[in-house]
Amino acid sequence: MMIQKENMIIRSVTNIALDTIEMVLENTYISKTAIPGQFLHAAIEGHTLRRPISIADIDQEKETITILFKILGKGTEKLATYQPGMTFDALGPSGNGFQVDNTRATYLLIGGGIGVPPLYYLGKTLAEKKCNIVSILGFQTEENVFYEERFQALGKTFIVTNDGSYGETGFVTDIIEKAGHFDSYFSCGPVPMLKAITSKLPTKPGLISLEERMGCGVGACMACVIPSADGKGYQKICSDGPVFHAQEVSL
Amino acid sequence: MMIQKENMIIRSVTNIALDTIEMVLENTYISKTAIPGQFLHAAIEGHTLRRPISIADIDQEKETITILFKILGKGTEKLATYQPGMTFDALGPSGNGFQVDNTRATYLLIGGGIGVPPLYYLGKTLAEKKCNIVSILGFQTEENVFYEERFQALGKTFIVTNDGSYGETGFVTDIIEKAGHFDSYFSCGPVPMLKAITSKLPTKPGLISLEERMGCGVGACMACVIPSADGKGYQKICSDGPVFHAQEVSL
Amino acid sequence: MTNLAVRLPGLELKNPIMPASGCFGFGREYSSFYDLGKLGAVIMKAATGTGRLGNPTPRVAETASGMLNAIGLQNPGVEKIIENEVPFLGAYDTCIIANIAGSTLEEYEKVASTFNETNLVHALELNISCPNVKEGGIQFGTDPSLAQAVTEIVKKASKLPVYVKLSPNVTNIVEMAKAVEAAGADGLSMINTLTGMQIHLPSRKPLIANKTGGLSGPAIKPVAIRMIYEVKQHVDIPIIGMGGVSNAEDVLEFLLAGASAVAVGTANFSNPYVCPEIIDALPETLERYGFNSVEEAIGKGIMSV
Amino acid sequence: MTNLAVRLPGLELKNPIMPASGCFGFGREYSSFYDLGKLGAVIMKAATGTGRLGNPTPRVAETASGMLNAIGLQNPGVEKIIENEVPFLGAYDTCIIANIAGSTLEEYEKVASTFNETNLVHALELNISCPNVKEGGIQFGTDPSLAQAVTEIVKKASKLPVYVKLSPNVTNIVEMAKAVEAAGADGLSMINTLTGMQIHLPSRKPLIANKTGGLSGPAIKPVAIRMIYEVKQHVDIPIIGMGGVSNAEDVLEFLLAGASAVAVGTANFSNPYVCPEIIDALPETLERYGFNSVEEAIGKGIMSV
Ligand SMILES: Cc1cc2nc3c(=O)[nH]c(=O)nc-3n(C[C@H](O)[C@H](O)[C@H](O)COP(=O)(O)OP(=O)(O)OC[C@H]3O[C@@H](n4cnc5c(N)ncnc54)[C@H](O)[C@@H]3O)c2cc1C
Ligand SMILES: Cc1cc2nc3c(=O)[nH]c(=O)nc-3n(C[C@H](O)[C@H](O)[C@H](O)COP(=O)(O)OP(=O)(O)OC[C@H]3O[C@@H](n4cnc5c(N)ncnc54)[C@H](O)[C@@H]3O)c2cc1C
Ligand SMILES: Cc1cc2nc3c(=O)[nH]c(=O)nc-3n(C[C@H](O)[C@H](O)[C@H](O)COP(=O)(O)O)c2cc1C
Ligand SMILES: Cc1cc2nc3c(=O)[nH]c(=O)nc-3n(C[C@H](O)[C@H](O)[C@H](O)COP(=O)(O)O)c2cc1C
Ligand code: FES
Ligand code: FES
Repeated sequence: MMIQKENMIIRSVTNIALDTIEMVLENTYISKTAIPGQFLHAAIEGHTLRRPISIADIDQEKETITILFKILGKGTEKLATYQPGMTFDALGPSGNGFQVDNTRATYLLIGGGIGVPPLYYLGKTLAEKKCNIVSILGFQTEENVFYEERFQALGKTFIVTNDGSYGETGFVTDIIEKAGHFDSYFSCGPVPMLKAITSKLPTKPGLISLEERMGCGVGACMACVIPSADGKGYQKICSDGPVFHAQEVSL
Repeated sequence: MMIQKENMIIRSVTNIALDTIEMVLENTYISKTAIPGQFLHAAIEGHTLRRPISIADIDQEKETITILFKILGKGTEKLATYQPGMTFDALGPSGNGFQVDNTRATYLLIGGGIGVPPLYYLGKTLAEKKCNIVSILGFQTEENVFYEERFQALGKTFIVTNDGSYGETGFVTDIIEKAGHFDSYFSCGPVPMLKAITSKLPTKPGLISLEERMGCGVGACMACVIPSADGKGYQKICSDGPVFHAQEVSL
Repeated sequence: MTNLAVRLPGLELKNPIMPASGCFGFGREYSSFYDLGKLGAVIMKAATGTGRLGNPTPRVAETASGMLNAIGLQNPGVEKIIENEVPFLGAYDTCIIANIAGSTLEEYEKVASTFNETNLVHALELNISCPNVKEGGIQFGTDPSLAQAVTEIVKKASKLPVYVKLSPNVTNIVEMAKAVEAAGADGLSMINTLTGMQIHLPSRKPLIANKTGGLSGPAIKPVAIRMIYEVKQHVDIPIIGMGGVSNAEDVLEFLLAGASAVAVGTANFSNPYVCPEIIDALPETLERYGFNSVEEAIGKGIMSV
Repeated sequence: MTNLAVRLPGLELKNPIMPASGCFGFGREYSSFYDLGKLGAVIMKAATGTGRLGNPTPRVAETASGMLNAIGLQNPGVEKIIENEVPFLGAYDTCIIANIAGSTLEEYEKVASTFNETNLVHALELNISCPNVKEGGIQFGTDPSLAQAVTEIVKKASKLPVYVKLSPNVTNIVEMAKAVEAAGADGLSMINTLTGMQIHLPSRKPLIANKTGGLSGPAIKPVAIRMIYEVKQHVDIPIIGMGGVSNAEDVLEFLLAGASAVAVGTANFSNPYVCPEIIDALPETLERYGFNSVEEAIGKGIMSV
C-alpha cells in the first residue's frame, strides 16, 4: 500500500504504564490499509524530523489506529501533551510489516519494552487466522508492564521483568524454553535482546523488527540502514524493513 | 515597579478588526502595578525572542489586562491561535509609561493603527483624573478600525482612514486643527506618523511611544535604541522608553 | 501571470524549485507522492566512481530547527546510477542534475566523464565538500587551489555545465567562489552543510557514529543567505541557493539574496510534499511582494547594486 | 553532594555557569530578577578604548531557533565601565570577566592595561571577532597570526589571565586555538556568533541595518559542540564553552565536549531566570548521567581520550 500523508485525529490519550502513553487515532486510509509491523511517521510540532511509532492495533470498523509510545526525549514528551480532538499528520502506513502466510501454526511473540506494541496487532491478526499464540513480554520493572491481559486473551503469556518485580525474573531469552513448541517466532525490542534471541534460535524461522534513527522515513536518504547478513550492502529499515528475516541482517 | 516574569491566564480572545485580536489576560501582579504606556514582553512557544505588546486596558478589580495585537508575522500568528484557559508567560510591567501629573487639563491622544491600544488605558486613566480628552485615531481602511466607541466614551473622537472608507480621509495630522485647543498630546504609531506630528507641533509638550525590535526587553542588550535628540548617545526603548518626550529623541 | 521560469546554463527550469542532493534519493520514493514533472529540476544523490557503503549508523540526529547527517556518500556508483536510476527520472518532464563526488581528482574525473554517456542529465553539481583521502584529509571544498584544480578537471572531462557546490565551513566564501569561477564553473550551488556535532548524554559519545555530521535545515538559513549575498556581488555566474528552505517566502529570500534557483533539502523529510507546495505558493508570494517573475527578484535584496 | 565548583586560571567558580558577554549588560538589569551572587561568574559587555555608539537599528532579528545581532559594541568605554559598572558587580559574590574589544592593536592594549586599575575583575575575555579597521577589514579572529599578535600584546599589557574568544567563522578552528595558546592565552572562550543575514521581504533589504549580524542561540549549538570537541584534543588550556545553551542538559553536553565552564547568552532573553534555573538543575542532571562533579564530566565525551 502506498504511503500517504494523513491527518490523524486524536480520539483518546491514556497513560497505561510509567511514561507510556496509549493513543487512539482516527484515520480512514491508514486504518484500512496497514498490516502488522508497519509504522506511522509522525510529525511533531517544533521538530524537524518525524518520529516513527509502530501501529499497535487497528479497529477497521471504527477506523481507528492505536499507538503506544514511551516518553523518551523531547518529541515523545511533546506528543504526550496532545489532547483528544487535536490532530497531527503522519506518513503511513510506512515500512514492510510482518508477512504471515501460514495459518493454524504456533507462533512465539517475543517483545521487549516498547517493542511490544507492534506484536499486539500482529497477535490479533494471527489469532483471527486461527493460529496458536504464545507470548513472552519483557519489561524493566513492574511499573513498565502494559497490555498483559490483552496478550493473555490471545494465548499463553509470560511476563518477565529484569528485576523480578513482576512475573518471571530475568530476560525474555530465559523463558523461551518454558514456551514449549512453536513453528516460528516474531520479535521486536532492543538490539541486544534481538541478538540474544537470534543466536539462541539460530535455525528457527523468525521475523524481527528493527529500529534506527530516520531522516526521510520513505527510503530516500539512506539514514536508517542495517548491514545485510552477507556483508555486501545495506537494507533500509524504513522501507525494506522494519521487519526482516532474522538471518537477513547483521545485528 | 519591578519587572517580573508572570504567568498570564487567557480569559478571552476576540477578533475585533481585520487581523486584530483583543485578548483579556488574568494576572495579579501586573494588573496591580502597570501604568499606561507600559508593555508586556510575551514569550511565544517556538520563538527565541519575546514579543512586546502594549497594555491596552486594565481592570484592577478583576485583575485582568487587555492587550490588542495585529497578526503581522509568525509570532503574532501563533499567539492568535491561543485559546481561553491557556497560559503564556510575560515579563511586565515593562518600560516607562506615560507619566501624567496635571489633572483637569485637555489632552490630545493621537493613535495610528496598532499604536492605538496603549492610548486607551492612558485615556481611561486621564478620564479618571477628570481631564478633558480629544482623540484622533488613524487607520488604513474601514476594516482596521477598532475601539471607536470606547474612545468616544472618553471624549470627542475623530476616526481617520487613509482611503476615506470610514470617518475622515487622510492622515491624523490632517485633523489636528479640528481637534481644537489642547494642553499637551500623547501619541503612538508608526515612526513616519510620529515624525509628522512632532514637526507639526514643535512647541507643544508631548509624549510619544516608540517601537523597535528588541532582544532582552529589560535594558541589557542595547538592541532597541533610538538616538537622543542631542546626538550624543542612545536611549533604550525597552527601559528608558517606550514613552519619551517628543523633543528628547531623534526620530 | 507570474512567470516562474528561469534559464540557467544547461537548465531550462519551468520553476526555480528542485530537491537538494541526498534528500531525495533518485526520486523514486517521492514519485509516489506527486508527479516529479512538477519540479524545476531534481538533484540526484551523490555519485562516486564505484559504489560506496557509507558510514556506520546512527547517521542522523535532530538539532534545534535542523538536523545532522553523516550518510557518507552511500550510492551504487556512477555506472549503476546511469543504468538504473537516470532513465527513471528521465521519463519525467524535469531537468536532471547529477551530484558528483570523489576522494581523488581521478575519481572526480571518472565520474564526470562517465555522465557523458547519458543524454538525460542536464548539468553536474560538483560536490567538493567530501574529505580528500589522498591529500591527507584536506577538503577540496576549503582550499581555493584544490577547488580550482578539481573544477578544471571536471570541466575538461564533462560535456555538461558544472555547478560547483560550495562548503560553508570556510573563512572566506568569496575567495572560494572566485577560485571556481576562474576555473570555469558555469554556476555555483550553495550552501552545503555546516560541520556540527551532538553528544548523546546517556552514552557520553558523539551521537552520530561518524562523530561529526553536516548541519542542515532552517537553523542554517541565515548563514546561507549571508554567503549567497556576499558571493553574488563578486561573481558573474548564477547561484543555486539552498540551506533551510521550507516555504515560498524562504525561496523569495534566497532570490533576493542573489540565488537564481533554490534547492530544498531537509524540508522534504518534514513534509514530502514541500516542493510542489512551494511551487504552488510561489506565484502568490512573488506577487504579494511586487514581483511578476522569478527572474525579476534575483539579487534585488542586494543594497549595493 | 554533587560538586559544581570549577577552578580555572584566575577564576574560582562556585559553579560553571555565567552569562555570556553582551547578553547581560553589566548585570544591573538582571539583578532585579535574582541575586547575581548565585552565578559562577558574569562576563560583561565588551569594553573598548573610548565609548562607542554602536550600529544603527534594527540591531536584532529572530531566526529559526536563534537570532541575529549587530549591536556594534555599544559601550561607554573602559574607564567609565571601571568607574560605574564594575563596582556594582563587585559587590556580589561572583567572579567578573571583562570582555575587551578594539579596532587596533593599540586599542586592545589600552583596554587591557586599563583593567589593571581595578582589583575587582578576575579575568579578561579577549574578543577578537570585531572588524579591524586599520588592517583593512580583516578580522583578528580569522587570521592566526593577527590573533597571535593581539593575544601577545594583551597578555603583556594585563596582569589578569586572558581567555581568547574564538570566532567560528573560520576554516580551521584548531589552528586558531593553537595560535593563541602559543601566544600565551590562559584559556579559550568559544564560540562567538556565526555571521548571518536575514532579508526583510517587504523592504527587500537586509533586515539588520548593518546587513550582516551574528547568529546565536540553539541553532548554532552543534557547531559549538563540534568546535570545542576538536579544539579540546589539541590544546592544554581550558575552554569556556557557549553557543545555544538553554538548559542543564546542554551544559553537560558542553562539558562532555571539553568545556570547563559554560556561558549562556541568547537564552537570557527568552527567560531572564535561565542561569539560576540551570544552576539549580545541574546537580540532578549530572547525577542522572552518572557524574558526581562538574570536573568529572569535562571532556568525557571525547572518544580518543
Ligand atoms: C520502526 C520503528 C517503530 C517504533 N515504534 C515505537 C513504538 O511503537 N513505541 C515507542 O515508544 N517507540 C517506538 N519507536 C522508537 C521511537 O521512534 C523513539 O522512541 C522516538 O523517536 C524518540 O523520540 P524522542 O523525540 O522522544 O527522542 P529524542 O531522543 O529527542 O529524539 C531525537 C531523534 O532521534 C530519534 N530517535 C531516538 N530514539 C530512537 C529510536 N529508538 N528509534 C528510532 N529513532 C529514534 C528520534 O526519532 C528523533 O529523530 C520506534 C522506532 C522505529 C524505528
Ligand atoms: C513597546 C512596544 C509595544 C507594542 N505594542 C503593540 C501592540 O499593542 N499591539 C501590536 O499589535 N503590536 C505592538 N507592537 C508591535 C509588536 O511587537 C510587533 O508587531 C510584533 O513583535 C511582531 O511579531 P511577529 O512575530 O508577528 O512578527 P515577525 O516579523 O515574525 O517578528 C520577528 C521579530 O521582529 C520583531 N518585530 C517585528 N515587528 C516589530 C515591531 N513593529 N516592533 C517591535 N518588534 C517587532 C518581533 O518582536 C520579533 O522579534 C509593539 C511594539 C513595541 C516595541
Ligand atoms: C541526509 C542528507 C544527505 C545529503 N547528501 C548530500 C549529497 O550526497 N551531496 C551533496 O552535495 N549534498 C548533500 N546534502 C546536503 C544538501 O544537499 C543541502 O546542501 C543541505 O542539506 C542544505 O539544505 P537544506 O537545509 O535544505 O537541507 C545532504 C543533506 C542531507 C540532510
Ligand atoms: C545581543 C548580543 C550581543 C553580544 N555582544 C557580545 C560582545 O559584546 N562581546 C562578545 O564577545 N560576544 C558578544 N555576543 C556573543 C555572545 O557572548 C555569545 O558568544 C554568542 O551569543 C553565543 O552564545 P548564545 O548562543 O548562548 O547566545 C553577543 C551576543 C548577543 C546575542
Ligand atoms: S529514513 Fe531515509 S532511507 Fe530510511
Ligand atoms: S531590548 Fe535589550 S536593551 Fe532594549
